[in-house]
Amino acid sequence: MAFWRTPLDIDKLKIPKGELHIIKERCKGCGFCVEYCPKGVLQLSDEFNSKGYHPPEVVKPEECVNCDLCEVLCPDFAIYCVRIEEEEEEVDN
Amino acid sequence: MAFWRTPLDIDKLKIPKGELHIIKERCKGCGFCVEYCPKGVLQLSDEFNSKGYHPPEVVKPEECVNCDLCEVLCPDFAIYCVRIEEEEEEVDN
Amino acid sequence: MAATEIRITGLGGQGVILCGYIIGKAASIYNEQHATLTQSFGPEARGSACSAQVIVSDQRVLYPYVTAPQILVAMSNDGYKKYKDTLAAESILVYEKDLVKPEGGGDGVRMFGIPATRFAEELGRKIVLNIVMLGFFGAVTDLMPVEALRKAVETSVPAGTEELNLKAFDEGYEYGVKLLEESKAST
Amino acid sequence: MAATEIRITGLGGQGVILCGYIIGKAASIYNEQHATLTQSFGPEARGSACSAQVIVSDQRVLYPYVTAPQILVAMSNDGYKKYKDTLAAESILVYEKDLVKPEGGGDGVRMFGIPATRFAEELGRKIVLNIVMLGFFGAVTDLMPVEALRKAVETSVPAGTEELNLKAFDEGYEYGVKLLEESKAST
Amino acid sequence: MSVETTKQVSDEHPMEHLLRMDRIPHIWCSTCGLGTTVRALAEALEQLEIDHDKVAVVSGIGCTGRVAGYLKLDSFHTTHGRAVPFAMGLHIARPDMKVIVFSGDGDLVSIGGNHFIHTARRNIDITVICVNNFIYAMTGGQVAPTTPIRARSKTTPYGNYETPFNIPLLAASSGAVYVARWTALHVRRMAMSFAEAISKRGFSLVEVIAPCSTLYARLNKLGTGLSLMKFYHDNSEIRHGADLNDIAIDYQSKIVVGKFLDVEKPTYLDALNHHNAGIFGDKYKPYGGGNGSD
Amino acid sequence: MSVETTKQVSDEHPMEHLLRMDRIPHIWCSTCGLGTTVRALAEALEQLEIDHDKVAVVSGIGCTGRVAGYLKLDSFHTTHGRAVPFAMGLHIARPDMKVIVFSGDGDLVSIGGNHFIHTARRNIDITVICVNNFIYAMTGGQVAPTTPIRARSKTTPYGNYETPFNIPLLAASSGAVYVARWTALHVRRMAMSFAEAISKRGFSLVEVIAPCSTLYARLNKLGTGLSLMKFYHDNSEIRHGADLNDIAIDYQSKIVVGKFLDVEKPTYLDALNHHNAGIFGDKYKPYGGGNGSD
Amino acid sequence: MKADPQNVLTGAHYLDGNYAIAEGAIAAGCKFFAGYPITPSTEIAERVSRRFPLIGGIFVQMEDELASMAAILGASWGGKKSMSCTSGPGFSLMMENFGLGIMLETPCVLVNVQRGGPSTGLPTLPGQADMMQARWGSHGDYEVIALAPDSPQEGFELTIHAFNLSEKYRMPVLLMTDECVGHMTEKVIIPPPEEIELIERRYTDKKPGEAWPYQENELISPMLPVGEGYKFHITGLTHDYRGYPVINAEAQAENVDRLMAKVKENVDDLTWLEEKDVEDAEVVVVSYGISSRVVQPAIAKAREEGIKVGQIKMVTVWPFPEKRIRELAGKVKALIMVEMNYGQVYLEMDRCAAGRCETYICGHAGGTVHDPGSVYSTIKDAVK
Amino acid sequence: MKADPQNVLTGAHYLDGNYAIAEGAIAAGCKFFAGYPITPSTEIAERVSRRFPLIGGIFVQMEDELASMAAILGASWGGKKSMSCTSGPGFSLMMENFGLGIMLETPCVLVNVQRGGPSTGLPTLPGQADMMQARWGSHGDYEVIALAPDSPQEGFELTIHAFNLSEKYRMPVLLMTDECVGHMTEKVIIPPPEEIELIERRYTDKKPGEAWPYQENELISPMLPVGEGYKFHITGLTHDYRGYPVINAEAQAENVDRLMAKVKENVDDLTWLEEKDVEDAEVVVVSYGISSRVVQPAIAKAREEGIKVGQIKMVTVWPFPEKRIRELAGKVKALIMVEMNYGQVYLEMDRCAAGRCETYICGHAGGTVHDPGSVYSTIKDAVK
Ligand SMILES: Cc1ncc(C[n+]2csc(CCOP(=O)(O)OP(=O)(O)O)c2C)c(N)n1
Ligand SMILES: Cc1ncc(C[n+]2csc(CCOP(=O)(O)OP(=O)(O)O)c2C)c(N)n1
Ligand code: SF4
Ligand code: SF4
Ligand code: SF4
Ligand code: SF4
Ligand code: SF4
Ligand code: SF4
Ligand SMILES: [Mg+2]
Ligand SMILES: [Mg+2]
Repeated sequence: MAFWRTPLDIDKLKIPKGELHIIKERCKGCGFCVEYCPKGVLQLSDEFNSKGYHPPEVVKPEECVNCDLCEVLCPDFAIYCVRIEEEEEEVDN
Repeated sequence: MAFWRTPLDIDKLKIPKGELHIIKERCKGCGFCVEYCPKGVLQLSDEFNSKGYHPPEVVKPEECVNCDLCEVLCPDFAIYCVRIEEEEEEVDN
Repeated sequence: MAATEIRITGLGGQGVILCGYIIGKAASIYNEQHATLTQSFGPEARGSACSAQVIVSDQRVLYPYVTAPQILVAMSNDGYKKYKDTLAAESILVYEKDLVKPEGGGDGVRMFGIPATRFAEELGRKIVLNIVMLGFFGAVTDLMPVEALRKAVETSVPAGTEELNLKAFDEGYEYGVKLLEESKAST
Repeated sequence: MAATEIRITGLGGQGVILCGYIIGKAASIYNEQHATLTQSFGPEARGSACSAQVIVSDQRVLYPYVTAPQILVAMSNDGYKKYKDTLAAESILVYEKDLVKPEGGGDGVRMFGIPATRFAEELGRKIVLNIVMLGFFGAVTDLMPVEALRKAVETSVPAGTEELNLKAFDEGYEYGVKLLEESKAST
Repeated sequence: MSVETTKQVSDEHPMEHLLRMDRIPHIWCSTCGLGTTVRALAEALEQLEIDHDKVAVVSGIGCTGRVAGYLKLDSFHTTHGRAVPFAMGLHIARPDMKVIVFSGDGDLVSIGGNHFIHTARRNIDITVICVNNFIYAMTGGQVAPTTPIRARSKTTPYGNYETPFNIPLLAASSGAVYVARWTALHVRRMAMSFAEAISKRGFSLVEVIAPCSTLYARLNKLGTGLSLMKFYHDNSEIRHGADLNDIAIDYQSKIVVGKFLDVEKPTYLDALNHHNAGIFGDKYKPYGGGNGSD
Repeated sequence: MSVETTKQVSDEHPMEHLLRMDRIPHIWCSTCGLGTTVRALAEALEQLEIDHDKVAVVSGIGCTGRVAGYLKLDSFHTTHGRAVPFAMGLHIARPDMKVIVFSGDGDLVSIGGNHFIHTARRNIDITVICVNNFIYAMTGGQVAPTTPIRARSKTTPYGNYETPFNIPLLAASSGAVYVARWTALHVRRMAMSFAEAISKRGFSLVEVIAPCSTLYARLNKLGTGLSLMKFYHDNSEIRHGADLNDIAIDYQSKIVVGKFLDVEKPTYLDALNHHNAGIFGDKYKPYGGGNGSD
Repeated sequence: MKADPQNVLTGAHYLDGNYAIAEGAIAAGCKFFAGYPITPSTEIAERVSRRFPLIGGIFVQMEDELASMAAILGASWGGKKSMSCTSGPGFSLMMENFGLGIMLETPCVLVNVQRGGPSTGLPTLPGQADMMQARWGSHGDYEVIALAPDSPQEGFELTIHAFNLSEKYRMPVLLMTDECVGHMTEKVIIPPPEEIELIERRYTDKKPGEAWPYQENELISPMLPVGEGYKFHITGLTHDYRGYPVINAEAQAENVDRLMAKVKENVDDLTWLEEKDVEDAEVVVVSYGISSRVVQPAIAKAREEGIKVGQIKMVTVWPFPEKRIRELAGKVKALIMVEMNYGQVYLEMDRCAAGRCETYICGHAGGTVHDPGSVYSTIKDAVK
Repeated sequence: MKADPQNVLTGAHYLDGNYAIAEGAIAAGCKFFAGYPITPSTEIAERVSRRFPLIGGIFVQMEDELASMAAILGASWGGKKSMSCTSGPGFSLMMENFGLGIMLETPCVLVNVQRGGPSTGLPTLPGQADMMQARWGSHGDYEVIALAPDSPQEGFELTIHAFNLSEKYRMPVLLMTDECVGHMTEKVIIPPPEEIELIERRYTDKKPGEAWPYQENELISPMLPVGEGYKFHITGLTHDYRGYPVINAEAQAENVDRLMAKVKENVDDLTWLEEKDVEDAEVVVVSYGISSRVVQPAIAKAREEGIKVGQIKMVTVWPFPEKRIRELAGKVKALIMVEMNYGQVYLEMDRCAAGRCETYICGHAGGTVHDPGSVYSTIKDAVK
């Protein structure tokens, strides 16, 4: 099966998609992720966490390109993005 | 009499002459004065001072141009040169 | 009167320390009492929970720390939770109604809530929340003449903001007076 | 034998300290005695007068400083003058004949001079002056077997200069032996 | 609301293996830039494919100084200003390890200034990350030797009038071989610089301009840390190899960032080994530290 | 022999009024360059026509540090490395006075390095004269942060392998407004630089390369101080305005001397007064120190 | 001399201890403050930096504590009353130049707002464990003067007293307070300037050429002003009356003897104790600073129970009031030292008790003031 | 463990105290020396710098003493036996990071070759006036171990002992000597390596993830090695067994109690006294270092005259041998402390005597060792 794997350069052409994980209790509501998401995927929610901050919420999940910028900017290790490889799986099958 | 003083610019043309004063007991025989006297006026003597150093002696008194270099180089404040104004005095008379 | 121990608790930025400062100043400068203010410092206080403690007394305060407050002023739920169990019997809880959810009043704790944030927002400056609380505190605790507190507010807030703050104080105070009357009426 | 106190004095650069070091080493390492060497440090010693003190004893030396030397080795007149009055009665003065001018020998001080600088210059290295003095010292003081001193010279001078230094030592030593014989002959 | 694609439970953040999770959440304020800087270092450590067992981090005292307490590495929280010489001792004892100093601006170039210039001079093979927030944050917001002229602090209540240091220039003039500067917003480039600096043999410095929201921003009425991030966005200019004399930072004006210096020079230990080998020849066994068990 | 024109009695040397004659002869070795440097400062003070009552000299510890003890000025022999901050306190208390720091290389840029860079950064209006003899002389000849590579010292018995500081570069990078370097042989130019530096408003540095005969010369078998003077004669190159990056000093090779930097910048007190006047307007009385009686 | 009205914020204020100390310094005429921030002392510097510009003072935040200490010495010689403040770690760094201040006989004031130690310890919580360091922290033999305020009010007053003593004895004086006092806010009454008595610097009345920095046979010489032609020399080396270095044992004895005698011969003048109920006491509680407050409820309780407890509050901790303690030791059953450390000043008390009474240390590691209960139970132990 | 033959210059040598200390360090396996020159200690560094290159050690001359102390801590955590040396002024500068060493529980050795103080004092002449600074020079409460050699031979031996104690107790150990011993040259016998017993570093036998820098309920924990995946954290802040900061009074008590207990509970192990003629003594002369030598002629003289004088030489000065002194105080007429200062360790002796015998201080300002005559006359005074 490995034989039939799609070559990597073709894989690269695909627009990656991301699945966001927000660890709300850790978030301090700084808004860095919201401000700098190139795709406007996030916004601060109205919700309070127990420290009194508004964690972000995902408003345009389908837009997320798994660029990880929200993750690397987050000073509180409170958000990260996992790549969803749907299409690649299809090819592999 | 002041009236008849030689103008200063003329005075300047004269080659100044210096009278050397060596404070032997202070000298540490470094030889700076001897080495850098532009006119070779000085040499280290054979004499010892009480600290065991050879202070300089004046070997060509008439050559001294009162440039003060020996004085300014001496690290022990042991030599200085005073200008002798013989010729000016003559004019004044 | 014996010493009264007061703890004010809330979040950084709510003006918790200033609140304690004004109470202490009112008592000691404008009411001829003694008042010692202490506060929790520390990096752990960085932006999160913070608290101020005041001991008001007719004699010199010797032991400076609050151990079992007769009055707890709570501007955050976290702070309330952290300290509610230190409340002495027969004590008073003064709290911000929208931020703090008191859990029943065992041991005869008298509880007075005020939506101070809303009052403050209505005054156009959320930052005067603490002064609203203070006016309310003045009314419901009756620790000292209200004029002492007002004076202390006036001389402690940034120059130029006196009027706004006094207004905030008065609103809190009036709300407190009304509440007291109502509760008297209802008992 | 009771402790013998020795002071070596001279100018910086004459090898005064090494001289003391060799005497101490000879006594303690090669002659099974105890020897404590101390020296005057200090900015005041910068390039000018300096001195080394050795106490040689069959017992452990307890008090480390020399107070009344039985032997003074003088390589400069300044040093001689500074210390001559500390010489104990019946003591020995060992001096460089061309540099030091001893002023009479009151109190039965025995005096032995050597033109060590000249010897050293003849050996081609003025720097071995101190070792010439040391050989001479060995002869005229008879403090310990000359072999101990020779051994100490050999192991203390810079590698490669052993031969020269031993030669210097021997010349001084022989001069001393001769002088002693002469003086014995003359008394 | 998009609950479908978002697991909001507390599962594992990809950097958790590099963090002391038993100490998270950290003490840093909301919108403080420090966490982002730490995240970038974690990123760099991931990129480098080095054994994390062989990386140590040393901090002095300050908000930044707390970094050592959050990174899951051999980590040392020392005294104010002395992280650099402590790190130097550690490096010399274990030259096989990567030693990283994480220091605040005050820690590094105020009280620690002497060690900074001397360790750069010796070209000791450590990496120094300086988080410059223009202020002494931990102690409550006093002026730092980096505070721009006119900025306020608790000890310059009417505005600062002392010229601040140009840290990259100071490092380079003292002998550093790698010097870069980024803002907290340049998180990817920062991580890349960290990786380069860690790989670099010799004394490397990366200055990170980062927001202190609670003190610097507040005392200067500049908004929150997010406002400062936006300011960096609008006002920083990448200029690799910039003349170090031209990159001083004025109050709320342009911030030149980039990699300014990357030169080769023998490290302290290289110089020592080279020199001693020349003197002692075969008798000399080059010093390489060993694993510390000797 | 010329007894006629030479009074050999101990009459008065023209600089005696500037010296503590009750402490002369000084402790410095024969052929040490320090005395010449002091002489040059005396020369400068004469040239300047300033009131010598209003000049103070501050030293740390070292052979050079002893300078304060020989100049007949208000003079302070402080602790090792701390002459600069002591001088800064003195200057701020008495801005009407000229405060001169006379420090050895170790004193100034090793233990005192932090104060040096910070005081330059603040552009405190003092003059610093650094006698660089490439060694720690007073303590008996250990390596200094100025010792050239390969030179021997008591703690680099096989030769030095640490890169030394380029002191003029360090001063300039830190903020000094006047920077010059001379050797002890350039006695007249040195005096002129001293005079300029003392007149200059702001932090000025003059580095003087001077022979330490007893330790540096001896440990390196370079002869006496006179031999070093001859070496300076043959190997120094006057290059005013030289690029500061090009003037590092290698072992027994060319020494670039000259006036390297002379720029205008507000001094610390000027900046303070200017700033405060801007803030407080007429209420502010410019700080000028007074005579210390307040 | 009286305080300068310009400097004095006469009136009743609600201030924390650190601010009160700053006001004390300003009232005392301090015009130069060099410092380096450190919790829990920083508010002193902050207040000074805010207050100085309009009253002609200069605040400099130095690069470190070493520089701070050196700068205040330089400024003092320049004629300014000068000061710094710090806490444990910075205090350690200042010790070398504190010694220089002692050696040069330089008036100035150094405040240590003590926190928990050792090392970085507890930056935000109180301690009193730098007391022996205050006495012995610099190398060599010397004596110190150290005062300990128990409140913001005393912070204000003792700072003025510290400046006065520093001028009178021509030496640095230590104000040893702690985080609790430093960060505690209380009423501080600042009197009118004419009620604030200041000791001004004593300058020589001799002419240049006749005056030396340490006049022969004078215990405390007047200072020489800079810039007035005295052209004096001073050094941290052992020196003679001229200020010239002399490196031998005799000069050392003369120099150091005198430095120590300045304090030792004036212990009576320097001692400041506040005694309460000591006359009939069976047990006396000795303490200083904040500890001397928190012992009072415990003492009161014991007294109520009929235990004869007295109290001594040491306002001056160093020099130690040896005479009084020796005297008391012969009269009482026990002396109890209460301090926020493991027994530091206690050691001196115990020594002076010389076995003539029992001694107790009621101490702990710091981080909080004493719980009155622990003091009470030590009292109970002592009378058992 | 035995010493490494490569390091040991077995044989009889004629060495000064400083060189002997350097040889002791090398024999003990010291491989990292960071220092800053200062008279009269510099020869230690000079010898080390000459000896290290061929035996795999590294000598660094640091920019100052602050850096030196910090660097030896870092190197120690890196696994090297490390050391520095200094004298008074540098000792003052090292005190902050000495405290860090105590707090982090870092083995290393610090030598102070004492000169006359305070301040720059007498750089080239001896003193013993940094003894109380050794005990109390850093801020906060802590205990120290300090040894005092009386000769080059002991300089060699006690340096090894100091390294051993530093490993055993996991803390910095002080070797307090003085200019006289440092600059005095005598025979030093260096034994063969197999006769030199070394205590090596104890590392944890636990696996990463299970081990903490300060194991719970252990007085002295084995260290964690760097670079082995333990990924431990240590801090100068008050901390728990994990090495994590905890800022409250309880953590403080636990942390500092333990630091002090390491020494306090092992005073018997640490005490090293050499007693002579004490059993029948009426008067005992107590001293340490060079002073314990120069008292001997005076004691001998007094003994000859029939005065029953004994001697105690304190090889370990800190912790103070409280038990033994208390015991003796009950038996003798007087205790005399002889030290080159105005009475520092004397204060502890006097305290422990607790009035049960008389105590005398025979001290002076330093600059020279005691004249035996002064000791003799103190003995005479004491038996009067
Ligand atoms: C010797 C010493 N002096 C002062 C302090 C107090 N102190 C702690 S952190 C700090 C400065 C922090 O500033 P910076 O290094 O810029 O770090 P930041 O908090 O801004 O990240 C100071 C002065 C200390 N801990 N030790
Ligand atoms: C705190 C401290 N550390 C070390 C010393 C010892 N010490 C005195 S002078 C000196 C260095 C002298 O070198 P430098 O400053 O170059 O002056 P030089 O003697 O060469 O003129 C040192 C290390 C000291 N006095 N104080
Ligand atoms: S991964 Fe990128 S696109 Fe997706 S939410 Fe984060 S920042 Fe936006
Ligand atoms: S960046 Fe992190 S802390 Fe900030 S809002 Fe987003 S999730 Fe919260
Ligand atoms: S004054 Fe000039 S010419 Fe005359 S002796 Fe001196 S150096 Fe020579
Ligand atoms: S320069 Fe001065 S010290 Fe040197 S030889 Fe000439 S007179 Fe003597
Ligand atoms: S005070 Fe400033 S630097 Fe410190 S954690 Fe808060 S925002 Fe960050
Ligand atoms: S040791 Fe060197 S610097 Fe010191 S006085 Fe002698 S020659 Fe000059
Ligand atoms: Mg900062
Ligand atoms: Mg030098």
